[in-house]
Amino acid sequence: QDKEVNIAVSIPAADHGWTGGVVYHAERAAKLLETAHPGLKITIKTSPDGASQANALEDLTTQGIDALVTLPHNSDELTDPLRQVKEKGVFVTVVDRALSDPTIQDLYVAGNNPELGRVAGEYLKNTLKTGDVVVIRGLPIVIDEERQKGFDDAIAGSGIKVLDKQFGNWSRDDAFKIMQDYLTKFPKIDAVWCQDDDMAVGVLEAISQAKRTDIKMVIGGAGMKDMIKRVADGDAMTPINVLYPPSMIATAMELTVANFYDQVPVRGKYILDATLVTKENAKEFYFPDSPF
Amino acid sequence: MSDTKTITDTRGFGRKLADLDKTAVAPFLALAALFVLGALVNPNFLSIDNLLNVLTRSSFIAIIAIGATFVISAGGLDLSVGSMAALVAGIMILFLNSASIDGDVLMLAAGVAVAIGVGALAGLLNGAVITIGKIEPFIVTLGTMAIFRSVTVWLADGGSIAMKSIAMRNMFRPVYTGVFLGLPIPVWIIIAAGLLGAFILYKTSFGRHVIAVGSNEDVAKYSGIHVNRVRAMTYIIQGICVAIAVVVYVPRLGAATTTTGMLWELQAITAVVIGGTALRGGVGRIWGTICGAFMLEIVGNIMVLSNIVSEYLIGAVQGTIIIIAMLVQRTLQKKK
Amino acid sequence: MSDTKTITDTRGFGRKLADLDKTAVAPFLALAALFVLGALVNPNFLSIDNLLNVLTRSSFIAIIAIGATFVISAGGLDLSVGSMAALVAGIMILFLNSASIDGDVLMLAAGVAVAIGVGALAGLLNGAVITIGKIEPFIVTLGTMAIFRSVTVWLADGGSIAMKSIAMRNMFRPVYTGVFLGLPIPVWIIIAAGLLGAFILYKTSFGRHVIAVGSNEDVAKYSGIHVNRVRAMTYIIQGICVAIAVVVYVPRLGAATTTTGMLWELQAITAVVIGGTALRGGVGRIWGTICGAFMLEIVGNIMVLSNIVSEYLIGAVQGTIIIIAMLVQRTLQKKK
Amino acid sequence: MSGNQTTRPATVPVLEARGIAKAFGPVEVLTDISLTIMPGEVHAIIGENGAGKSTLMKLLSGHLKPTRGTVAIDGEPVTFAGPVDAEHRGLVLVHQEILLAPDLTVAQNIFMGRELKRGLMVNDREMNRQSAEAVQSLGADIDPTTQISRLSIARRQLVQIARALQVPHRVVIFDEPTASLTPFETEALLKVIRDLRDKGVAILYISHRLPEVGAIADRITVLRDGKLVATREASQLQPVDMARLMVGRDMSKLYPEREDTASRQNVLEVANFNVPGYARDASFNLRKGEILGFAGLIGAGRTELLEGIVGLRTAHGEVKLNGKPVTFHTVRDSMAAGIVYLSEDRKGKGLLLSQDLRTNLTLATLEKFTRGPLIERRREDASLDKAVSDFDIRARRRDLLAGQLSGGNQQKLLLAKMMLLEPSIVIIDEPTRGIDIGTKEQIYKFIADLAKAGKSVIVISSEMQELIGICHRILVMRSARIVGEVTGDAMTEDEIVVYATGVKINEAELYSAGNA
Ligand SMILES: Nc1ncnc2c1ncn2[C@@H]1O[C@H](COP(=O)(O)OP(=O)(O)OP(=O)(O)O)[C@@H](O)[C@H]1O
Ligand SMILES: Nc1ncnc2c1ncn2[C@@H]1O[C@H](COP(=O)(O)OP(=O)(O)OP(=O)(O)O)[C@@H](O)[C@H]1O
Ligand SMILES: [Mg+2]
Ligand SMILES: [Mg+2]
Repeated sequence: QDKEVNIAVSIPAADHGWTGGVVYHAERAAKLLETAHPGLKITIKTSPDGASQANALEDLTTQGIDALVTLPHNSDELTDPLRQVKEKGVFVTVVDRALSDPTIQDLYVAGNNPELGRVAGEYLKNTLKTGDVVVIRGLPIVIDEERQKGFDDAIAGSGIKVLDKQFGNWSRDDAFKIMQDYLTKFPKIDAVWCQDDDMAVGVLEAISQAKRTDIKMVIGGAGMKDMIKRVADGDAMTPINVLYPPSMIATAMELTVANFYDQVPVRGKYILDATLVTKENAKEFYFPDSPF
Repeated sequence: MSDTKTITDTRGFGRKLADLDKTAVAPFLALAALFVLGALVNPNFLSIDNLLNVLTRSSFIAIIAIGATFVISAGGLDLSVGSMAALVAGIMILFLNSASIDGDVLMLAAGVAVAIGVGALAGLLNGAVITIGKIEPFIVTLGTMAIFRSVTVWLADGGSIAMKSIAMRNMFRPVYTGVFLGLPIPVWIIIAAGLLGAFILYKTSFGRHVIAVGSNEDVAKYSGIHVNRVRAMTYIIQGICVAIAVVVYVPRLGAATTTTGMLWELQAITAVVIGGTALRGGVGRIWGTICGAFMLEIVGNIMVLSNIVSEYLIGAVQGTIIIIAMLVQRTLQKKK
Repeated sequence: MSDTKTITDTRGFGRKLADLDKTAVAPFLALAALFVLGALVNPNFLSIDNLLNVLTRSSFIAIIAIGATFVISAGGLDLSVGSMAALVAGIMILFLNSASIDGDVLMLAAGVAVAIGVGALAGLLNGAVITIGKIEPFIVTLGTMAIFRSVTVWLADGGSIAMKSIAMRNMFRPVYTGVFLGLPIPVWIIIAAGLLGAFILYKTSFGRHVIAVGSNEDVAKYSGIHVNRVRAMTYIIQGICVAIAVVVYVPRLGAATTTTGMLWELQAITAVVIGGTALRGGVGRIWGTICGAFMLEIVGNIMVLSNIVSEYLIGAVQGTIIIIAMLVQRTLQKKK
Repeated sequence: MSGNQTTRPATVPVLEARGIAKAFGPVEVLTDISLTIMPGEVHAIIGENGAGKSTLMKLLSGHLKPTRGTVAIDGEPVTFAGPVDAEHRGLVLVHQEILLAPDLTVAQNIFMGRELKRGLMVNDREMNRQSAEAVQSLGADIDPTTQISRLSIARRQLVQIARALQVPHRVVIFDEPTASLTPFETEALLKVIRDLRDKGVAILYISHRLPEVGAIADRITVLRDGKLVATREASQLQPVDMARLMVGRDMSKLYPEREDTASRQNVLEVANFNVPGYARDASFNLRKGEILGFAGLIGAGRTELLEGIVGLRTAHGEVKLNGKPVTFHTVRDSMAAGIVYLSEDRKGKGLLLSQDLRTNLTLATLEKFTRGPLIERRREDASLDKAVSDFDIRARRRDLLAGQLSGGNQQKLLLAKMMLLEPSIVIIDEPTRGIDIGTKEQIYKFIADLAKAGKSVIVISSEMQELIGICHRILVMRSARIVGEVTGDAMTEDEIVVYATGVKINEAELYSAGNA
């Protein structure tokens, strides 16, 4: 058990709620895994953007590592830098965002972005049947695009009509503003879909301030603890949530460590469900100590 | 000689009025142009509710930008205000959550005091490093911007810092949502901060010193003004303004997150410049600044209310409108 | 009389030599201090591989900052460089993907030409609005920053723009990864850009005019210098530098995304200021700027190599180091 | 004096003003000026501060556009597109204020916009060489690679003149070129001007030093309140006549009767005072009621020594005020102790050019105009009214910016500003630089009155005549040291010059002649 293994973890910096959760779970998992395996050394590095993540990858490999677990900012940008890591003989685990060249990744732990959009869309289609929906997107990046596409596909041909889409930059404040303006612009809105729970917080506040009663529900995503709690409490405005747990980084780290310490080689693709959280199962996904 | 003087004096007065008109009024005319644009884009734009929403939303930037007017008039610059807002909000909420004082009202009052104290200290830090270290404000405040942001993230453990007590939250919320004499409380706070800022800048000797330092540091020094002290003081005022903005901000969502205050520095500086204050210092226009902050928020509002542009291109339209607004303002100023 | 002169003159000369030393050398001494810090933090830091990696990486900011040295020396400011880089990269890749010319080499050459053309045009846009519209560069380039970013997002349809042809990608990659005479190609490009920049700024009359405009615009105007033309030209040079940086950047990551170049403007300005160029204009130090860009990248590298601070606090440490580096530099400069 | 009017050929005037007028807003500052300047003549323009001399020069050189009337060159009416256009036609103006780029070197400024090139590159070596020569021909020795910001005002003035003369020219307009020069440099400049004239160049020359005008001019035009009073042959005008035409009354004597107001009591004692780099081991006393002069050549360190004493520069040494040792860490300290210093650099350090008169006047004494935290605008305005009449500040409008005042009136405003501090010791650096003769008389009287009222005054001046005229005692500085003291009958120019240069007067004359 005292085999020496160096694992590097490269993730985005904590620039909004969800990435903050990723950093939290990575650091927690690192501590647990290191205590479990005395020879194991895990280095976590965060980067604010794709280019600096490429830098961090270079720096980490220079130090000599056995495995890399990474949640890339952007798969298009980081495919080449990861290929170089791979060429040095490092075991590469990719989380959440699949590379454009899948041969590079030994292990892929996938959060399923299109699925997150699809599950939310399906729910709206099935519960509302018809209705006017406004959407608050995140930032114009690939994840956002995938979620949006999943959503659009799910509601295609149904009675759900999207009135408007705007970017809320994964920020509560921006989502608050946009929602206020939506409320001014549209006399009747049936539901709101936000791509992220952080933004849903702002949306709910804007609605409650305007005292509008036409909005039946706000669907968020990612499973932030406050939102899960609302679901569990049976808040009518937030009947469901769609899981997209930042803890997927911990899962990936555990699997990667297992590859070195357990006898079974771990390879391939692990797809996490975009689980639909309802009042019934919400308790299972509520972690009051998590920062996200 | 003396009769020449009398004649020219009255004439001079008329001209002065005209001058004053053009430079001070220009931002307000640009604002009026935005109103027309907004009304064309969506009739709802002119509804009282919408305008009050926008005005209320502009309060953070407006209040921060009042502080920035001081800093910039004195020839400085502060890029750290956004991060500082996040930090002050975070510490204020952590303090409120500590529930160390009995009685929610007292606790809230203490929280506000803590916020203002932290803001003033953060401002002092900026001011001290800039004046004692003699380093460009750009570099110092870019550095403290990173520092304040990261300390906030660290305090929040990468997530967010939310007010725990529901009771306190409900008591605090009216600071953002409340209405007094038909106007939202934040609007009253803008007015109060504007009046106080204008009073300090235009009517007190400290304000005169700020303008003197910004227009020629040597002259200020030779006139016996403590240049460093004045300069540091403007950063402290900036810090206090940030704290006031935070006191309006926190009750809105009851939390500080890692994105709180992101890019506020650019918005505040833009508001100041659009309001007619020159970045090189020596001029300060408090009311223009407030008007500038309002303009920025209106541009965003018009974008959401309009249906014309793809959401991808909104930034481009927004950027263009701001440049055009500035162009309109400059053209009006020049026509003397 | 004559002996008085000799005395003062020699004093003047000695002083001047010392001045030159101190101001020009200060950034390099600060860099040396960072080297010591790096070596203490991690012995791997001083490995040739690591240093070359860092040097190579600093090439984008270094090249952009050379352009920014021109803009800032002339008393201007360009906040749009980051977005401009994203736009130029996006258009360049879209052009390469169009495969409209036979032969990959030709196509690549054409791609580079397109990049430089787009960069120059974007710079011209900034320069024209600033000089003709007489608007503060801060506002104009903040506006074009939003515009360029948004157009990139729109071109990328909210996602990213990647080079399609694997063959072309492989052919292009050595521009970033290749080594020539022991030094990576990007380092050669920095050297070339630095030499050219220094030549233009120090040895041509255009360079002289840039400094003159930044030092005192009125004097420049009375001296028959076409102030607007010079100023606009600095923005065009900035655009071309951005394009060159993109030519080095694209082969590295093979894609332009909506976040490409985010915050590069702040880094470029920081590199310029740390390098000894004053933000008020009238001074320009090309080699100092390059040294500044290298310092920024080293600070980031040290952060990754060290294991001391929590990830959340890295920004704070980074900000502090930059302020301290600047302080070291200023102290060295002042010790005359 | 000059006596070569005969060399002036009767041809067409090279430059001519035909009924030109200029108004700023509603205020007309120049009315119907007609003037001819012939090739090979030195035409002097004199007038009180604010009479409109600089404005007229700016009209003639394309910096301003006339509201009425035309400018003609060689008899042809012209409209200048701007100053550069005028330069292309051979008209150059040496501005009254310093217009140089502070971050560039002497040579870079002299050749700005007209850089000499070798291939693609600027030819710095050649430009430096020519600049050194150009400056040397003006009697100065300035390293051409020095940054302008490191030069004293006087040296900047010389660079500015050198710069103008480097442009191919047919008409050179000098707007108070000698205001900040010492007699040495003045003499060298006058020699240069004579040479130019002999080459057929037309010269327009403005100065408030009337003897100098008499010495150099062929014709003299007098302006008063924006109107042309007279144009005369110089030989027909003595300085007293000039003064009368300018001021409109008789100017019998310039200096007030010297009264022995100096008491025995020392108010200020300075010992072993050092300002690193500028002044070494300075020791002197100032008595109550005394007017003490500081003479010396440019760069002698007078300004720096006194700036060091009042706390404006890092310095060390003993200073005793009324017998008690004091240390002034900042100017505020010395102001509080009743010492004020008026800078020689009124544009750079004296006044906020972009602010109005009121703001400038009260800047150093705001606490006197506040009640609680509030500035009382009305008291400020009253104070401005008083200053305008006490100091005879000629501002045609009260809302002018300080930068829009004529040069002399700026000096008066600065004086008024510092006097509000009610000091007991006043240090005035170059008090009458650029001041007209009528006002000079007022300032001298003002200084004498201060002394009479028991205050002490230190006057730093490069005009030896004025020091001799008003001071009780004169200290002379050379290369950072106080090298001599002259009092009573020994206060003559010759004596001062001996100390100031360290050589006998005839040698000095030799030097300045050989240099030009
Ligand atoms: N830009 C301006 N706007 C308004 N008034 C001006 C402006 N420039 C000059 N003046 C006024 O024009 C008048 C003439 O000024 P000018 O500078 O020509 O005087 P001057 O004869 O050169 O005086 P001095 O001997 O003090 O230099 C003054 O009353 C001055 O205040
Ligand atoms: N030889 C020199 N080389 C460079 N700079 C010089 C030289 N001599 C003097 N200076 C500059 O000139 C200034 C000091 O001269 P300044 O003329 O002000 O002294 P001063 O005796 O007060 O002169 P003034 O006679 O004008 O009152 C300083 O700023 C100094 O940098
Ligand atoms: Mg004048
Ligand atoms: Mg002096």
